[in-house]
Amino acid sequence: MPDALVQVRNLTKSFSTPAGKVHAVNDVSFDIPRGSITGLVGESGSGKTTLGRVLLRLIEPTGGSTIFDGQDLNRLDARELRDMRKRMQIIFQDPVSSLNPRLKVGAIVAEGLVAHRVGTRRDRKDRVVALLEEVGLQADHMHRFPHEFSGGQRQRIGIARALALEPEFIVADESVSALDVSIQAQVLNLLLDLRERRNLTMLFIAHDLSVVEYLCDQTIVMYLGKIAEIGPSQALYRDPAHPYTQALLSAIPIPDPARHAERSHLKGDIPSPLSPPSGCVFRTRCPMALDECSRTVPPPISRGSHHESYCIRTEARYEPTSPIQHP
Amino acid sequence: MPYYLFRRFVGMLVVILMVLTIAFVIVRLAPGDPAALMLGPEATVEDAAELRVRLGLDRPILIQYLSFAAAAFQGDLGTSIFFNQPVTSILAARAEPTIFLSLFSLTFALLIATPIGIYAAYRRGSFADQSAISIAMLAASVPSFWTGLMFQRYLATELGWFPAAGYGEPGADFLERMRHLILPSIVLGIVNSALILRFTRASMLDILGEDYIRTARSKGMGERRVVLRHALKNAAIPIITVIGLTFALLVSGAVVTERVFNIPGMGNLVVSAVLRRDYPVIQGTLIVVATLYVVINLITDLLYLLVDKRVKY
Amino acid sequence: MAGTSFAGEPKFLDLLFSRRAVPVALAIFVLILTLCVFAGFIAPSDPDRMSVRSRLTPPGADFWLGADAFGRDVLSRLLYAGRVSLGIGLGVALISSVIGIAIGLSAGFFKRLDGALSRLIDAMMAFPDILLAIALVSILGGSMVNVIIALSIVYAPRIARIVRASTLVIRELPYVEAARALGSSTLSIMFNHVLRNILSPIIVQGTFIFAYAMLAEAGLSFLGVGVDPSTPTWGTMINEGRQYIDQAAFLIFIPGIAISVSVLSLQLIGDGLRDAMDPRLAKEL
Amino acid sequence: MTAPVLEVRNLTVDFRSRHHSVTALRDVSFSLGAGRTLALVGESGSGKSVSSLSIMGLLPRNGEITGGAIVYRRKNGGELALNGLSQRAYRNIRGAEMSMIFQEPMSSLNPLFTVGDQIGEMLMLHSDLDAAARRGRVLEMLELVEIPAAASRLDSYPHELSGGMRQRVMIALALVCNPALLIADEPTTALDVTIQAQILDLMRRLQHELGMSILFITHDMGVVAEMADDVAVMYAGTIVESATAGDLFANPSHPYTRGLLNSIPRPGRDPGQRLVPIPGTVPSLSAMPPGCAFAPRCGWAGEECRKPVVLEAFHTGHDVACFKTREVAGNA
Amino acid sequence: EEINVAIVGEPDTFDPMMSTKDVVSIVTQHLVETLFTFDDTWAVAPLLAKDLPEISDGGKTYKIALREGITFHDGSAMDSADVVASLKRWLEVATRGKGVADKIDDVVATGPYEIEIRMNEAYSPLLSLLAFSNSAAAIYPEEILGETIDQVVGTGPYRLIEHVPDQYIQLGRFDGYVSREEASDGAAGARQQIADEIRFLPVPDPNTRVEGLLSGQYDFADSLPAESYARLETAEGAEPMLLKPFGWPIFAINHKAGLLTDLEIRKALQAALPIDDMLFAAFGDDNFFVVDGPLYPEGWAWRNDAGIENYNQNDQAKAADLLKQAGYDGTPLRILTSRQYEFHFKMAEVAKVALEAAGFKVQMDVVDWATLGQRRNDPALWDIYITHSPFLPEPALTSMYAPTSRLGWANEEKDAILTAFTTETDTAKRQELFSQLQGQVFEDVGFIKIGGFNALMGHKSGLTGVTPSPWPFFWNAKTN
Ligand SMILES: Nc1ncnc2c1ncn2[C@@H]1O[C@H](COP(=O)(O)OP(=O)(O)OP(=O)(O)O)[C@@H](O)[C@H]1O
Ligand SMILES: Nc1ncnc2c1ncn2[C@@H]1O[C@H](COP(=O)(O)OP(=O)(O)OP(=O)(O)O)[C@@H](O)[C@H]1O
Ligand SMILES: [Mg+2]
Ligand SMILES: [Mg+2]
Ligand code: NI
Repeated sequence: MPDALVQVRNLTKSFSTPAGKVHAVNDVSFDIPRGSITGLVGESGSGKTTLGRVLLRLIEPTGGSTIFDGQDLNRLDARELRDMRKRMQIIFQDPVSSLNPRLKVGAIVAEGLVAHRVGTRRDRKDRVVALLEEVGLQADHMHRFPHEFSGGQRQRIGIARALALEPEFIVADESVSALDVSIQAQVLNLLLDLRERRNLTMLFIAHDLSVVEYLCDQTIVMYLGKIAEIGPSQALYRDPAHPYTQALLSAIPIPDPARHAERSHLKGDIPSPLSPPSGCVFRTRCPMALDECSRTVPPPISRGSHHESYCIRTEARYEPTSPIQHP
Repeated sequence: MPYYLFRRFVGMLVVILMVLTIAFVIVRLAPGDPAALMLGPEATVEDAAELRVRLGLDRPILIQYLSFAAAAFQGDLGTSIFFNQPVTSILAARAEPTIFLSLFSLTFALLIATPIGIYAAYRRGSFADQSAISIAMLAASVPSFWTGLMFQRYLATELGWFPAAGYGEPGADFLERMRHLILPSIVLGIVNSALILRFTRASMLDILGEDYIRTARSKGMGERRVVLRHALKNAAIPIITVIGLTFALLVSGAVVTERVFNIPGMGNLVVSAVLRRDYPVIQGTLIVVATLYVVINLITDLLYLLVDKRVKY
Repeated sequence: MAGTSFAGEPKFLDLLFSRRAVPVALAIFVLILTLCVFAGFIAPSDPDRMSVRSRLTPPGADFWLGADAFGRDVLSRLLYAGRVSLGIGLGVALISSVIGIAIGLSAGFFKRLDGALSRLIDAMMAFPDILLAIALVSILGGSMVNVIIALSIVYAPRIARIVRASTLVIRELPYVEAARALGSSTLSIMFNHVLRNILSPIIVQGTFIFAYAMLAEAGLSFLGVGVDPSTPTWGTMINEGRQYIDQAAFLIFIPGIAISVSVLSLQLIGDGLRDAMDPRLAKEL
Repeated sequence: MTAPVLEVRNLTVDFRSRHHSVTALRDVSFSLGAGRTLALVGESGSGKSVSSLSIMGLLPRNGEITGGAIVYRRKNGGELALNGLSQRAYRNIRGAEMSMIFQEPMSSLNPLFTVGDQIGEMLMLHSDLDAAARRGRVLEMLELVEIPAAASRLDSYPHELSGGMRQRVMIALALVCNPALLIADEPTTALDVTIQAQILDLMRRLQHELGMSILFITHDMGVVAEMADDVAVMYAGTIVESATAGDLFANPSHPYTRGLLNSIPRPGRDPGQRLVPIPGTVPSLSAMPPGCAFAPRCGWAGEECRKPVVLEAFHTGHDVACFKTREVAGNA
Repeated sequence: EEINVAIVGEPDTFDPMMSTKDVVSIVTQHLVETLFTFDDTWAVAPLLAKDLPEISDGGKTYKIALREGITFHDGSAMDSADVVASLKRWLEVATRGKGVADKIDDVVATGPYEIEIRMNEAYSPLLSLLAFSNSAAAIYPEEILGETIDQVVGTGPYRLIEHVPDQYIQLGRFDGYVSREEASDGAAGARQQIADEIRFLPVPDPNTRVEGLLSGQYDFADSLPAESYARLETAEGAEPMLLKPFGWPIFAINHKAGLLTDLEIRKALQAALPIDDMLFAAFGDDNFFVVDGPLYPEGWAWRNDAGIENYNQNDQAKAADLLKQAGYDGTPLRILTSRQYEFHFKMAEVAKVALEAAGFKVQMDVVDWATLGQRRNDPALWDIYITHSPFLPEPALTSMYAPTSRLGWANEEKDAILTAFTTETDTAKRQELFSQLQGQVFEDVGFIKIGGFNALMGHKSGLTGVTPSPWPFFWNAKTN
């Protein structure tokens, strides 16, 4: 891929819990091209957040590496990592818990500047004002506390905080999931504006496939800690190769009574990450699984330019059986 | 589960070891020479030196600590300076009144406080609720010895309803001894009911705000059933643990109450021991009481596991 | 979708005062505090001045709150004693908070220390408070400073436990992660994010410890192992007054009421603070 | 159209607090026809849950119905005014004739009772079945809601089930007494899309089989389109538009409804085409603008919008609360 | 029938030789007996001895005949061997015994029921010492004697049945007891075993003793607070019992080290003390104290007026002058006291105020009694400690006169008087010598007697046969 800002290579993270080892992210590799937005979708518990965190080395990976602009993050020592933090940032899902309720908005936005001793107190104040205005807030908001804002405004504060250090790369973890649709659109537009203005590279984590399709250039579908499918959004949405992607897409309720989706029914729930199925992790819910699926871990199979599906049956397109007829 | 039990058990042993260490350190902080203390004012310097050797006080502190801890784990807590008897047997002789005093006052507190706490939570904001918490808070604000003195004076001496003090005459039978514990149990129970009432109310309030209570109501069941079947069972879990925690409160209260009512329990013993400078007894009481606390809390935690199926280990 | 109404969120003080008892308690406590702090100006006489012949005079024109067994003015003594009692309470609340915060933060923040520190906390908490205080005071000797030290040792683990528990929760919150992502140092995270946010539960707990310490001081004095008896405290006043329960019951009633009222108002204030700081209750109101 | 099972007329609900009281619902009216599904949509805080709780008689203690009427038509045909009904009388129909599914499948089941117990309890309250018969019926229900290995799940505790399973249990619980009216308050919001799809399918199937009427609450226009026969759109405590689903999606006539539909990213739309967000935020209940609550965010708003606005028929079966309806619709 | 007696604390031993504590005396006098005892007028009377001794050789030889047919609680008979062995142990281990040991050459059995004490100098207080129940010359069977005595076996009218520490000490009638024939007279004469059991209940808290007595739980309660007098008087079932006079509070002075080694300062101290106020504050009620200077109260043969003009001066101005003369440099005067006895503490509080008015800098060291017991042995730690004593039948039983006491009060003139006093046997001459000694106490400020005070005890209505005493006994007691 041309000019990848972030290269994720065989990234693995498992947590030891009293109940056993949780394989949250399992041998994941992909590239994020500079200046593009990559979407990461998957069901709850599929490892999206964990991937976002190990990728930034906010938690230590169990294996694999992230190469950021040519530098392997896992080789950096604590000081180098702190310096590197200026270049990559994260925005969180929950607009309530991601802002310290005891700090004023000004202090929240300026935190990164203070941590890296950027500028004088005055400079920082000016920067904060500029940032607030950039995300659509007002200068005098810096003297208020987070609880005096609405959800959408809080999310903007979080974005301003992330932008303060002028990062090149941002991980947005479910940054719009907690917002009402009318507000969500405002924030999505803001993110698009920012990308245009600042040439930001972004990893956008979401569980809402429509949002990802709308926003992202490239989409990654995750299932149980592994990538199921990755590809340019347009290609992936138009021509989903992995049965899981197909099922996901067909499960999206479409806001149009005239266009009832034809459902592909997935059986059961996502298995426990404590004991993922052997071979292809999706096979337990896959309507077209073969015996072989339990034996081989599927390799990436190309479906076009930069479009890969991790399914040995990628050629055999799954035709959904139409479920119940509506009156 | 067995692994969990094992881990908890090991954890408990570590805490008990810590308890021993703290008790050892506290008493070692005491100024003066324990040997001279044991021998009393008339002892000569040579006598004291000889005793130091006999007690092992001349050895390095670490060795002393190790042998102390080793002995303690075998149930030997040293010898009382004042009584010249093993601390364990002295404590054993004082256990009965303290145990029953604690049991009675806890029972009293539970009988009074839980129903009121539940009712108060159910009718929160009502006059009954406000009065219940006000009274509870007041009860927790009055020094318990003050209450004790008043009760002793007016209920025992003036009205003669209860024995004023003591633990029955020599040879008194069990019932007679217990009769002497009624009034102190009430005094001690008052403070505890205050705590348990507030705690019951609080956890009941939490539970009553839960989604599944709304589900229960949506089933069309009566309020009584909602509260007593669905809420109480859930509220009981935190209440069980708080009962374990009140043990320390009970013992603290027992120290004062036993003193007021001259009940020959461990609380009274420890105050006397302080006045007599009987350090081994102070140390022994600290260790025994703290160990009991640790064990009781382990038991309540395990009870918790039995009742609450959610807890994972 | 979680709805948060932002403009309608009640203000802290509104919440604090939403229970009618709280402002009253606060007023009473501040009054008591002021009277005691300015005892030097307010007290009608020297608290140590004796006129033995007027001993046990009941409250009246000469002695507003009566005279004690030495013929000392009870009101004056009450005020001066209050200074000590409140001082002990406050001292214990402050010192135990500082120690507790230090231990709790370290345990919550540094995994390596956590095991040992939380066992230490458990072990300290296993000793009943009065019992531990008695043992410590008997060994340190009974003076105001030693009583404060002993009670601080007793109560610090309680704070430490709360601090540790909250630290463990807060350090996992997204805003702490955000701070780490920004490259903030551990120390600045500890103070700016963790400590700032657990301050309110600590203040609440501190108020309660203030109250408990005053009760404990009285208990220690009652048992004869408290502050050295020539220093008047409310506890020693009750203890001295005990003997005159027949002739001069006011001698134990007056300091008893002083303690109870102070402790009660502190507890009410603590409750009020807690309610005001608990967002769940805030919603319910 | 059949006779409505449920009719809500001018329902007004206030919440008291020590200092002030707020009006959470203002003149809310809608009706639910027998065997139909009415979706109540709206953003967070618009009053969807308060409406459903008012119908169930489960408003929190500081909430009070201060106006309007809720009329429920019983299975036996009799009409029952639910507002002002005694708690005792309410108890007989709650669970038996109308029941409710909540948003949070995690916390809506009592953690200390088995699934079988909790469903069985419903039968104990509303039927004469003995223990064995109850168990049989519960098992039947679990199978009906497609819980695999239902027999072994009877004695499971809620924490042993996944979110989707729990929501199925909630549905079984709600339906075990064959209610005529099912209120589902965001039953799938907490679930993943694939699970949501399963549950929505299940509910539709059960409605066909059992024939109850459903009041379906959601904030997701997609789900509305999937599920609803009729739709009522709520904004800040009032209904701003109500119509059949087809009509509403085809001719959204209230500026808010239109804004809502425009701000949703739809699958398959042109890349790069920007969404059209609604500016501003929802007003808080304690600071409602006079007149139309949506006016401050509305591009069409004019002077008259400061006056109180009511829900009026725009055309048959399609009611809108807006002075500018015609302009808006014409602009479509 | 049993008698329940509330005492102030737990005796730390049942061997009265080993302790000078009052609780020990009170309990053990029922268990073990001495050769002599005191009658109602504090005159020495025979107990295990047949009669008063024959004193010969200028007061240096005491021949003591023993009663026959006395058995110990273990059933063995008492003979001279037991007595000799017991007395020898007394001389070795008991505080008071050790005090006279250097004057005694030997104790020998001169017959199965006769012994002789041979001394190297005359020492007139010896008989009183042998009669005293405090650090008592108790008689044990020879076999049980050792460094410590585990099982107390005596000849007393009661024997120990059970001891539950801090709970009770249960004594039962000793059936083998042989009482004296004479009529009861104080501790002397017949000892009747009316009660089947006597139980001593340690009740450290004075208020609890009062409440327990009033509620009928105790038949007798020792050492009650003066404040409860009125309540006891009006109460239905209980009566106060006043021991009048009981004893005298003392400010003991450190002559070995510190501030008060200077006579001027001692005099300043003496001048400054407001005795009236101290006593009034301490005892509250005129019923309970007398402001009385002489070392012995009204009615005692030892009473005299020597030196009492120095008593109760209450003159802080004079004290200030004296301090100035002495060149007092503001070194704090350390008063060591405890609250075990509330009146000690109260006197100290009042004294402190007056002393400060006179210009002293005062430091109060309020410690518990046990600590006080230790600290006072170290002259570096105190200037004054506060104590009290009952009026003892023999002045020489008060150790403070002796230069060897922990006060270390020594001056040539006084020491000469003291030696003369203890060797003199003639009563009239001894009284004269004592008045000289008393004069020294005031002039050289050896220690300070504050006054006289009474002790309050209480008993259930209907309890008879108990005489007020610092060491009340219950063998003649009867309840109905
Ligand atoms: N700190 C942790 N300790 C143990 N397990 C963890 C931890 N963090 C995450 N997990 C587990 O790892 C798996 C992946 O979690 P993750 O939060 O990355 O999922 P997600 O895709 O972000 O889900 P969601 O959509 O719910 O946010 C889950 O099973 C989760 O329980
Ligand atoms: N117990 C209560 N006390 C005071 N106000 C309340 C109470 N319950 C709800 N409200 C208010 O009533 C309004 C409507 O709330 P409701 O829960 O019905 O919203 P909703 O549409 O269900 O939102 P969501 O999508 O978040 O569930 C909100 O503004 C809310 O703040
Ligand atoms: Mg996540
Ligand atoms: Mg809702
Ligand atoms: Ni349909």
